[in-house]
Amino acid sequence: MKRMRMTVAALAAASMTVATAACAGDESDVGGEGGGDAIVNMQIGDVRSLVPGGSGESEGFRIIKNVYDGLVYYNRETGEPENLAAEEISSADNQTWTIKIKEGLTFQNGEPVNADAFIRSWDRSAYAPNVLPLNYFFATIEGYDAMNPEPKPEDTWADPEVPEYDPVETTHLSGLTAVDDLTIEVKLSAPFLGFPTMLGYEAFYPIAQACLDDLDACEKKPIGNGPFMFEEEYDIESGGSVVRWEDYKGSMPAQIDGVNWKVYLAGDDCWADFLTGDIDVCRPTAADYESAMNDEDLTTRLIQQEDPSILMLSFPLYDPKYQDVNLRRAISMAIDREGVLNVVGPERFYPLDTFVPGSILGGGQGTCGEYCTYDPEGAKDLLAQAGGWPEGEKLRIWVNDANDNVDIFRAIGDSIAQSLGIEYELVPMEWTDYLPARENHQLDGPFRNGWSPDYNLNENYLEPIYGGGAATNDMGYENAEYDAKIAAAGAASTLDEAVALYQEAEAILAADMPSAPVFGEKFNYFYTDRLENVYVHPIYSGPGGDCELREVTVK
Amino acid sequence: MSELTAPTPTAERQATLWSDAFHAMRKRPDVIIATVVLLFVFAMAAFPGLFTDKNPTTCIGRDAKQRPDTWFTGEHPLGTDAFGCDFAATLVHGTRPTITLALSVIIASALIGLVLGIYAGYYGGWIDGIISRGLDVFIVIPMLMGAMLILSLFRGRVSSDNLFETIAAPALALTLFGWMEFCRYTRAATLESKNLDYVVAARCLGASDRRIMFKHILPNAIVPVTAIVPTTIGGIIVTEAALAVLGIGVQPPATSWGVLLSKGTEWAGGGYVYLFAWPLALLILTVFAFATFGDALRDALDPKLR
Amino acid sequence: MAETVMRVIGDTLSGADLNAPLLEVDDLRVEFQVRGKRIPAVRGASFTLEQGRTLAVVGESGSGKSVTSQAIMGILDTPPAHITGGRVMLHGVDLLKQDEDTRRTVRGNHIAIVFQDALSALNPLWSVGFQIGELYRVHRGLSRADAKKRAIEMLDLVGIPDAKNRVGHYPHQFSGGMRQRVMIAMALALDPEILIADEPTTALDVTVQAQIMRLLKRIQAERHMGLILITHDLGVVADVADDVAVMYAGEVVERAGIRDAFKRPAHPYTKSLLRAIPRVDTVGQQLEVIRGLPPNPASLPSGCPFHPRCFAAEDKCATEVPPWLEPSETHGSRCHFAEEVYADER
Amino acid sequence: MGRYVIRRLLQALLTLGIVLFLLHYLMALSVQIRGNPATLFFGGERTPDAAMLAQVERLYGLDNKCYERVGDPCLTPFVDRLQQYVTGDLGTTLNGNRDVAQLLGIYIPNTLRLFIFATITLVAVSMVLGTWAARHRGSFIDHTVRGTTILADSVPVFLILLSYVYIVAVPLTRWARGIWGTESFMGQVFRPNYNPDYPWTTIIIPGIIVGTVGLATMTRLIRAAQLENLGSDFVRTAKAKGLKPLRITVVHVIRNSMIPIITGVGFLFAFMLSGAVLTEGVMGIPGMGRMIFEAVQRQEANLVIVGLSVSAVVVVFVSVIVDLLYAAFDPRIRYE
Repeated sequence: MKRMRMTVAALAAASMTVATAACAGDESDVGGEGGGDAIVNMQIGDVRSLVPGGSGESEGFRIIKNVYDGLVYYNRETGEPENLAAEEISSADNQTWTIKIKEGLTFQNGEPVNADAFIRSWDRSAYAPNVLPLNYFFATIEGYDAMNPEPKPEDTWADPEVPEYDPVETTHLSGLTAVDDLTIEVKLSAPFLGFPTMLGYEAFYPIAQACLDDLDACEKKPIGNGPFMFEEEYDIESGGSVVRWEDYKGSMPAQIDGVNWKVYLAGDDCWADFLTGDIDVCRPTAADYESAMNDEDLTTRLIQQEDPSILMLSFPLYDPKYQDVNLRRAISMAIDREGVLNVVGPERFYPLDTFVPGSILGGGQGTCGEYCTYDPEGAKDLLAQAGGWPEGEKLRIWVNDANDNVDIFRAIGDSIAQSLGIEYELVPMEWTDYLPARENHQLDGPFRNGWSPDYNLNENYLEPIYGGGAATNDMGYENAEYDAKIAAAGAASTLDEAVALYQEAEAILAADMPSAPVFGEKFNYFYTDRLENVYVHPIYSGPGGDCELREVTVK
Repeated sequence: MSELTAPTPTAERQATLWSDAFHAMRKRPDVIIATVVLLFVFAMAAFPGLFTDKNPTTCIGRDAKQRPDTWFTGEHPLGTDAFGCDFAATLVHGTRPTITLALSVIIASALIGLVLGIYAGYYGGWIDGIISRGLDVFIVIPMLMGAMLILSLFRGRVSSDNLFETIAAPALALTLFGWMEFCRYTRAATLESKNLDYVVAARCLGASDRRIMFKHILPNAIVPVTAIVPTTIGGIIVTEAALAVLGIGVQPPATSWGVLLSKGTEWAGGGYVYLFAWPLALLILTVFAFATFGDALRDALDPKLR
Repeated sequence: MAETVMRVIGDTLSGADLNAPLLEVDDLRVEFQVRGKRIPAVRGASFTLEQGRTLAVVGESGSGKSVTSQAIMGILDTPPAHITGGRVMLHGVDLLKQDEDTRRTVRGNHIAIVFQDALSALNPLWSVGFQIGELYRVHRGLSRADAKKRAIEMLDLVGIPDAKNRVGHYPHQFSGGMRQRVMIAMALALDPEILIADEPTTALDVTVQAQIMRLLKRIQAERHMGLILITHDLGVVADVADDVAVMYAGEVVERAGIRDAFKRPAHPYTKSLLRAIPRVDTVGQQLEVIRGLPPNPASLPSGCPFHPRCFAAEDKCATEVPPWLEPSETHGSRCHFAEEVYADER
Repeated sequence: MGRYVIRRLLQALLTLGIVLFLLHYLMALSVQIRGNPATLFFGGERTPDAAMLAQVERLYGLDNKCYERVGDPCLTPFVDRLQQYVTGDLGTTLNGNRDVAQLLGIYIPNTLRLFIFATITLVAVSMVLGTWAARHRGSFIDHTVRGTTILADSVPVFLILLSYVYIVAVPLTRWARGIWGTESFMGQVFRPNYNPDYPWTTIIIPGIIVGTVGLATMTRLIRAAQLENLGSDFVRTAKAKGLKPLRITVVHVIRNSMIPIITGVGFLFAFMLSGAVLTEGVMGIPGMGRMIFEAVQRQEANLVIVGLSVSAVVVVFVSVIVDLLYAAFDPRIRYE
């Protein structure tokens, strides 16, 4: 089962500009008097699509989640899915789920939000020829394989007339049935108790029929069912603005009159515009952060929260040199995490000593223990036990050169080389070469690895990364006992029981140390003094600066 | 009878031109200061050991970005850089790649420019046509964009401490887009001096084309080319810094002034102005010295202004 | 001719006295500031010019002829040039004392100049008509069309064929002789009283030279103009000038009527110059040459500056500065032995 | 005259043809060396399965075998690309499948605006400095002008920009807004970033800063020309004609130093295009320079080839205009 990491954190590909944006349209005055134009100015990056199922990257989702209402919404504090458009979601055997939709909900163009609206959207994403990024989210639902046939044998691709796929007739997932106008019954191919937690994500949002009829127009001016509505078109190059939808009947209405998004292209940052008051929420770069911290007024308007994304130094277990666990532990202990933080900016990360971060349900067990503390002497002993480092050979650290990854891993490399007294060499690669090389096990040294949550459950950090044969298991880690524990947890009857079992699996993992947790990310957003009730959602927030647009108010 | 060596009035006329230029230059105070600065920088590039005994690659994260309590003395005379390496050491060791890059680019582009310029100017006809079109093609693509194109082919370069590998790619890119200026000046000088009497005389006395080109025309063509060499070197150093900021020039952790500057700009805003100020001062001082030297050289060599 | 002169003179030069000589240059001194040192270029030049007469100023290059003419016109750049003494009297009014505006009105209206190389002296980017018309537009405030009409008239006056069509042409489209005529047309546009011709024909070949000199004489006669002809070519001086002033090392060493100067020169330098002119009847003989080179103005020899090259030099020439002696009332010379040279005894 | 222009245009076409081929060859090399850009189409955060990849490759004409062999100039794709461009379809981008012609419509005006301000600043400032320095040749002013212009050229333009953005822009904007309010011209002109709603105002300062690129060359050209003219015989004649100094300067001196200005602008134009890349990067202006830079990184072949060809056409166009201006200004120059 393929999983995809939501690109919330900085591991986005070079092609995906994780940028920040400022507002477009007329900015309200710095003072921001209340009344008619309580407009919030936000930054935004490169949006790929505004129709549910077509985006799959953080910037597009930030707009979609405010213009649409999904079945559930993840509570800001607990992260639990709470019903939004859904009345009730229930299942007896974790395999067949019934979803009831609330009465009287409509789209902004008047169409009803009913079972068909959701089924139409899910069918569109699951249909292979549409080539949509979130297509595989529906792999768990019966009938998915019929809509996504295996490609024809490789050799037939050479001649251009013969298509790579057989034409796909079935356009509807067999597992989906509309029991009545407001109820959907979903049959999964295998029991999965985490299914309701997935329903809050973009893939499962409804689409209006008018939108499907004219997709291009819908891309520019989406027809949603959320509290904000597009009046003019959204321009991918410079941004766009939305206004409050007056007759929104959902349970999470907007408190402000509208939002302006301004696009910041790759590498730009919104900090300068934040200081002049043209942007209301912005995340400073490392240097700007330090100067911002000495400004008392600014520090009163700082939101600092742990971001569930994590950064790891993974080891190529398929490489003979890295079989001995002591070598891996020695390298982990040789990393002076505080020292590296001092280099890359102390406020951006926090040293991580566990495989599942604390902000995730069931995480924060500190399973890495003493092997994640800086102890040069201990590291040298472990290295000796593991047979020492071959003379003259350099420790090659592989890293993709997006954002400032090279700087971070250079600092890590310095720290390891200093502590163990060995030489190291950075191998920067472009994302489109790095990803395949990593997945095809072609790396001959520790490499950068990161993960962001798809949903709020510690399983999401264990099975996809370390599960036997999992697509994103790039370390080549195989442990039957570990896989068995994961499977048992999957079949547990209650959530708490499952969480406990997953924690036992994490303990097994820690003993093998296939990768060394290095940092958990922290985000620091500053907001202008005209805003109040500024909250940041722990799981879904744009890296450049974001806040819950449904809760924020203007003084 | 071996061909008579045509009288070469150019030789001693040439000598006087250079000696006059040298005399004129020596007397100017700004040229003296510029020369001192250049010697200082070349010394730093050639013998970094003289200036600092620390190794720029020993970097301790814990004491990163520490300003020295007293400048120019103590364990880290200029403090530590963003990675905790000794800033003075990185600054000194960063000089060699930059200067070697600049010199190798200037020599390569001057040679290409001279040879092509002379051939184009001397032979004319279709050879001149081809070379001129070549000139147009390279002039029409702006230097930085052309360099980007070439350098994007070398992405994912393994950063290494061997000097040649760090500067090979940027040097190639800058040379490919740097020779045109030299070629244009040489071609103009060749066209001008081709029909001068002494050259015609040499041809009448049966001197071979190659001999005429490199014995008679070259000394004339050298004059305008030398006049623009110093300012062009300054330009190359500035472009190297631009490439580094765009992240396509010298790849860190190898250091060069450009890399130091691009790292410095990141931290300048955060109050660590010294990380940005020192490499900037060094760069401006050197480029300024080259420009002043170049200006004086141009005035000295330009017969009209003498 | 006269009343226009009075009217124009009256409003530009108050106190102009018609009876005073047209132009009287008295002990004019000009020095050049070069890298800190003051070098004398003109060390007391004195001569007068009457209306309708031609004064030739003769001397080797570097003798200060051109600097004198430019000092009179007031177009020397200060720095580096500095007028340190003497008077330039136009109708009894010292031009050196006038303010720049008056000097500027005098230029063009009263005194005009023609330079040697017309190609570089005319702005290559403007048509001939424009450059001549400019005078009318600036000094007389004429409209563009009238200025063009007057320019065409001037071009006809100086003998340029098909003036109507050629007025729009550019300097490089004219031959050497024609360009010189354009220069003359420009100089005479505002009907000046004095025309200074600074080596007008040196750049031309002999036949064209004769045409230009004949043109100058004809116009001078018609307009009863004072003409100062600056040249180093004694042949041209002989058949054109009324009086002659010989300059050497920045000062006038001899002044006389043309015939008197040629027959009985009163200064050894003038005599050597005359002997150096090759004549048909001296075929086959060794040409006479003045030994040595003109002195470097920065380090002039003591006493009489010509003494190192003078065939009649005595000891005192090297020590005493010769006084200004006048063998006859129209003939003066700055030489200790002026009378002997005048009487051809030396 | 007409024949000369035709000859120049033919030469220009030939040059552009070579440029187009060179760009195509470089992009082909880039695909051969750096591997297939088609993965960009999928947003690149996971490797798409081989079949989908093959489909996208055919869509972008990348499936030709020549892309496997390094150094193969891929002539057939080049011909296809030319045919495509000739029919006016400039192709689409890999990332986001956006139409290149539409993107150019956004990017070109921004860069043009930048250039207008840059050229005005360059010519104005260098004209004043050049004339002033020439007027006081050899004096203290002459040396300071020379020194400052060389200094201006020694400082890389992006450092001036960065210091402007980090140090000057923010307090200046706040001060200006305090007095004139946010929406006013003053409130916008000092903004540290480009704002699409004020395309002209927020591009003035970057334009002026780009204008300082090549200031030393331009000032030296003008100073040399002015010196030559001031000392020339026709200026002496002009003085002798009793013209006012101002008229002499304007009519005779400046008119004659127009030639080096034109040469300077023609020469510096391609130079300024390079400056634009960094300026647009730092100031966040979505212009040609920045677009081409990102396209090169992302191997967007269509964007790079069309972008650089457009800038090539502009540079060629400028050089032909420069030659024609020569003839217009100087009657001695005649082209047959």
